Amino acid sequence: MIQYGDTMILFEDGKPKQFLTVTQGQTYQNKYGAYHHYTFLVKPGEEILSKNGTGPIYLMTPNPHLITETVPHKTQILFMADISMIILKLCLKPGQRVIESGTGSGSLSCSLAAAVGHKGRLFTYEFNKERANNGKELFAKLKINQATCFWRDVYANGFLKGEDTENQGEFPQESSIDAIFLDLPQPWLALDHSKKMIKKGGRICCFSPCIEQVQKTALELKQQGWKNLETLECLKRHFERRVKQEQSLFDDVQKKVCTDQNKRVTYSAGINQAYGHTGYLTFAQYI
Amino acid sequence: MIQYGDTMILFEDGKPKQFLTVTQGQTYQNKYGAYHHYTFLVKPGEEILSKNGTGPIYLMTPNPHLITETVPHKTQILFMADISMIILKLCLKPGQRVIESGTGSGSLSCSLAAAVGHKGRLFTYEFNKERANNGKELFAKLKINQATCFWRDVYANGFLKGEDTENQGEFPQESSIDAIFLDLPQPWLALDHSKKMIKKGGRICCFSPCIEQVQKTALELKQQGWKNLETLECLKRHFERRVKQEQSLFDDVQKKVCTDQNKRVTYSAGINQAYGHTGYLTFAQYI
Amino acid sequence: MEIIEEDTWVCLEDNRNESKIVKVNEKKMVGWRKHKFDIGVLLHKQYNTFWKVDKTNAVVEISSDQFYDNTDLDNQIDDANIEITKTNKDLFDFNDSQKLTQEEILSLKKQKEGEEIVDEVIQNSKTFEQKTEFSKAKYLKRKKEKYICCFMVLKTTIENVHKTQFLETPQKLNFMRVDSLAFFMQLSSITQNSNILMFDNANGIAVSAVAERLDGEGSISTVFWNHTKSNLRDYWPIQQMNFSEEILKSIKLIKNLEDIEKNENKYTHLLIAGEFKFTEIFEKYLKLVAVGGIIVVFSTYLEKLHEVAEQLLSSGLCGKIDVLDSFMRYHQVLENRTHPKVEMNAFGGYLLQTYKLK
Amino acid sequence: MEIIEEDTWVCLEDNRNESKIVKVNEKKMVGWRKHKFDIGVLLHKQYNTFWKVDKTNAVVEISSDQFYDNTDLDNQIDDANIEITKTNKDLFDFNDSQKLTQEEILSLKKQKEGEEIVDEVIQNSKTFEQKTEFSKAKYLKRKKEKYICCFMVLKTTIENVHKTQFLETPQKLNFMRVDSLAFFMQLSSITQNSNILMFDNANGIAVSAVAERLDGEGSISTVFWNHTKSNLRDYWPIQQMNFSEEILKSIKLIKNLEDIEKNENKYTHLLIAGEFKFTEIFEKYLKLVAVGGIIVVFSTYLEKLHEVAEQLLSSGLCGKIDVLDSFMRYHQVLENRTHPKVEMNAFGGYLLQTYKLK
Repeated sequence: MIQYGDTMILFEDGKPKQFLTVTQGQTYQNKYGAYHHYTFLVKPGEEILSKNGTGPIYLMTPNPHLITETVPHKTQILFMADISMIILKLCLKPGQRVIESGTGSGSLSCSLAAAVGHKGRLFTYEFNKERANNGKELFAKLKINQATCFWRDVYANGFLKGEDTENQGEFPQESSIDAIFLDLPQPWLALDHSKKMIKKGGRICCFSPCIEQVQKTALELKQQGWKNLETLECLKRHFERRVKQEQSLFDDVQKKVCTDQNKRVTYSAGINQAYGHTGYLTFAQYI
Repeated sequence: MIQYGDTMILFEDGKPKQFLTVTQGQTYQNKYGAYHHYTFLVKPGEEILSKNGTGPIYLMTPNPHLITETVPHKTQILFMADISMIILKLCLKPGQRVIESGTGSGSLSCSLAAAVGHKGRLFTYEFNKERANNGKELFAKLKINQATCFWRDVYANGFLKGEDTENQGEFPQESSIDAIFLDLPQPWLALDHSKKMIKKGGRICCFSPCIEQVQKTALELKQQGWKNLETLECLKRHFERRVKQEQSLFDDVQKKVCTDQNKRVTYSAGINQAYGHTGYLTFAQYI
Repeated sequence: MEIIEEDTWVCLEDNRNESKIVKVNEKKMVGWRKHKFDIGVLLHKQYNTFWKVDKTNAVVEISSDQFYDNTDLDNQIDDANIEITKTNKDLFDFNDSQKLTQEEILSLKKQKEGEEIVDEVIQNSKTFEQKTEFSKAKYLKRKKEKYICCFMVLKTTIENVHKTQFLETPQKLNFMRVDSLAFFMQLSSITQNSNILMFDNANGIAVSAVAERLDGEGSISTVFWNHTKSNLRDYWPIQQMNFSEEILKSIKLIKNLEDIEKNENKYTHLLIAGEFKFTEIFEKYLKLVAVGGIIVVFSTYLEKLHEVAEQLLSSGLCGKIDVLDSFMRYHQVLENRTHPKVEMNAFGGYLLQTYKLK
Repeated sequence: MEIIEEDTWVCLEDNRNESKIVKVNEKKMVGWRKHKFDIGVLLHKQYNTFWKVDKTNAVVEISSDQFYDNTDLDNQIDDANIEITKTNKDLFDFNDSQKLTQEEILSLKKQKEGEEIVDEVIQNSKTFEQKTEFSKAKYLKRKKEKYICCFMVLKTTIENVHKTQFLETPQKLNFMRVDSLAFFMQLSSITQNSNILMFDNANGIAVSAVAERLDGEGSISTVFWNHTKSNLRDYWPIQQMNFSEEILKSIKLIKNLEDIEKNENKYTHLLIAGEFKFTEIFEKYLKLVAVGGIIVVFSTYLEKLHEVAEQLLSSGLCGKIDVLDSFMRYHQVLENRTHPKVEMNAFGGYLLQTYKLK
């Protein structure tokens, strides 16, 4: 049952729309009308109607996939296709310890945290103070206790506990990390620091939009002795149903002969608009 | 009707297999038996049976698409996807004059020649003597009279009539060419020569497998003042029909309840093996 | 040098990499990009020249340098939020703070040339100077695209006729992406003296491509879906290609379906571009295709080609049936910023090809 | 440092970038790459170590440098015929002319180590010296792959368990490419205390991935197609993952379909990986899914997911239905030779995801 204080994902018109923290005394308003928050104390996913009985909305339990679709973002974020590959190819599993930099919108962070579970740890570093704070708030709101967000320039200061007193919480130890993910403009500048943190056998992934970044990263990875390099790109495409009126060519000419009148057929059609590129993922292992 | 001396494309097991020049007194032999060439004097595409009445084969009129699928090649050749894009985006049409280098297997040459038609001209240059001769033979055999093949190092000698006395036939004039296609290891070394040949408004296309080649080509094109640069890649994928036995999950458990017994359904399935890369096509216009 | 003649269709390609196809006549007013200008100015001028719409909406010739200075055709930066800087600190201030009001800009438009407006807008941006070099370039590009209207004049080609329509309303071309059109042509292998039966409901883009290749030496009998009573010239791609009388004569518009069967010789090609009930076409007309003839079908829907494949297979009349689609992507090639373009059309349609062997 | 224990499955990755998954026991003979060797040598050794099969078929430890010297994992040159040289003159002599006969090489194999054989083969190549630097590197790579058998020992992971099987017989995984498996997991969003109903006929690769994520904290009721009488341990991915007893206990193999309906609570997930008659599953079991529950279906065939989408839509019980596929390609990143890999698996399968809302 949903409780006051829970942050849920609001589904409107069948799609995830926004985070919503259920709060005593409040009202949610949309084009269908008003919804008292006390009507939200139902099971996640149950239909909730507005005061005037229209516009069903739903409050869903936040999960990694929904968070990615809902999280507010000012800059480009990592989407489902890249996130899926990162988690699978970093071989994440419950109980592991993971580093991420930068935190960005927190979209990937939530998926990483879910993959290592409540027994694992996510240490995520963000250069931009506003975004670092966003990250902290997001984790608190969604009760992702295994994630810690640091405000830090990792090129300069790496991942270990340092002088910067702003950062609270447990820092990771050297050679204790199972996997590292870098989404930085110049990932090669953070590889030295990464090597210090990674366990033997651990894996790294660097995300970069441009091939020149990939080339520099790969070169630096090789020089530092990382092994088993792989670079890939992964794009997703969506399909929709399209209803067609199947009309015979001959109907038009001789108005009388009409074989399958008004026959409606549905086809699978590709949705033409898609991301042609997000970035390249470069994986390596520390042996 | 097919005549003695015609070079046709032999279809075996429903697929193009090889070129075959119909010759008086000869016999073609395959796993189904022997076929006298005099039985080949039928309409193109008509069923031809072996002496023992089995293994239908077909002799098809060579066309650009079939030539690409049939031409013998020792090195990588340009395939249908790239060829299609080259012809469309170079805006080739009947009567135009086109330059190609290198000739390679002649696979693209035949398509270029078909696009400019018998009123047009194709000048194709090949560095390797053996391949230049192959090209000449191919054009003769397939009666592609609008194509001339030269044995030439175009980096050093360009496209104009020069000192090399080996090369026969009409050479192209300066500023007379509508379109140029370069499939060379270092296309940027042939751009100066290309600029000399191209008409105002004419187009060029460079094919390169590696992105570094594309980068060098693009830089040189810009420096030389070519305009409207575009780089693209195009891959094709094939589908096949797959017949499935649709079995109910419940058949297995309670052997008696069997809804659609032996229902056979065909689905479209993708053929997994495909070329993930051939090369990048870079287009530019000379304004 | 070829000159633009009266009544000729030309392609205008602008500094946003968009295009428009217009017919050039004396005193012909054209509306584009919120401007209305007299395209008649282009009469008797050369192709591949450059033009600008000035503040009085007059069309004046400019140099190629002036044009390319206001465009980004060769770079085509599309990496909306991709930056390589040492830090990404600045990214948060991505939105422009402009001191000029909308009204001020509107009144500027009447008084000044586009280049001058861009200068003023930049001078009144509170954030321009703090931007990275790359952000500045992108900002400038966007402002130039917005306030400066210039274009080059090109001959119409299948490629730019297709592109112009596809950008605006791809559904009018049945979502037939440029590579599918290219494949359609290559798989059809049109040669001289082909005798072609076509079904095209993509407003005639495929018919135009085939007709151009045929160059008047052969014939095309074509059926337009739901347009059986129209005149050939009503189909804009065919008009826009400026075909010669010879080529136009080679295209026979079928108004009465019975005429299809009255053809003297068998058809060398049966080509279908777009959505019809394919099965009824093959049921009725497959028999009219000559032995060795080529069959090509384009569709947005794989299921429909699957159905055709089943039908042709069970007819026993056709050779290997190929069904294919393609993946096509443009790339941005810039120093240190090379990557596939973010904007992509992910579905180009499907093609079926086979040969009639009996 | 973790040690390889008795009865543990490990992944051997060799110098051709191929892999094999084996169970380590004392004196356990394994056949691979025409060698037969005792894998028991690995017992009580560390993971991420390197090994070579020598001429006597003994497995001996080597250094990481020795291993990577004989492999090309980090380069993975696949550009069969791509060369950037000033000319392409040499391309024609691409085939090797080898002075050694097959018999001589065979007898060498018994007397010498792989590295020595590679040396001899190169010395007896008539064309090696004329090759370009790049061709030499490729030639060397191929010969090393052929004559030297070395591998590293890795822990098994969902990724390498999948990869090993997929390379050999993808149909056993219903052609579920690695990205489809990754999408399947992300779309399923498994969390603690999930109560999952699964249908997996892909030999349990999806069940393994789900079970690993669940980590014993929740339950999976799984139906294997046509394998209703088998034991859970008969499914190799589940075995190979070396799951703890806790995890194994969370997987309940449904042997009697009626047990599906006997579950006390409603299911939080209904996940299908591979070919079943989907419609009958939803007809019968959709009602067992809790409100807010997640439904994910993987199939090789788009048409089948289309059918499911129609069914779920008309049931009125589900939210937005997403149907998607993906494009995935590996890239070669080498100085002056960067390009997408030529070898590609072009179809990874299709996925459907939706939420139950009533």
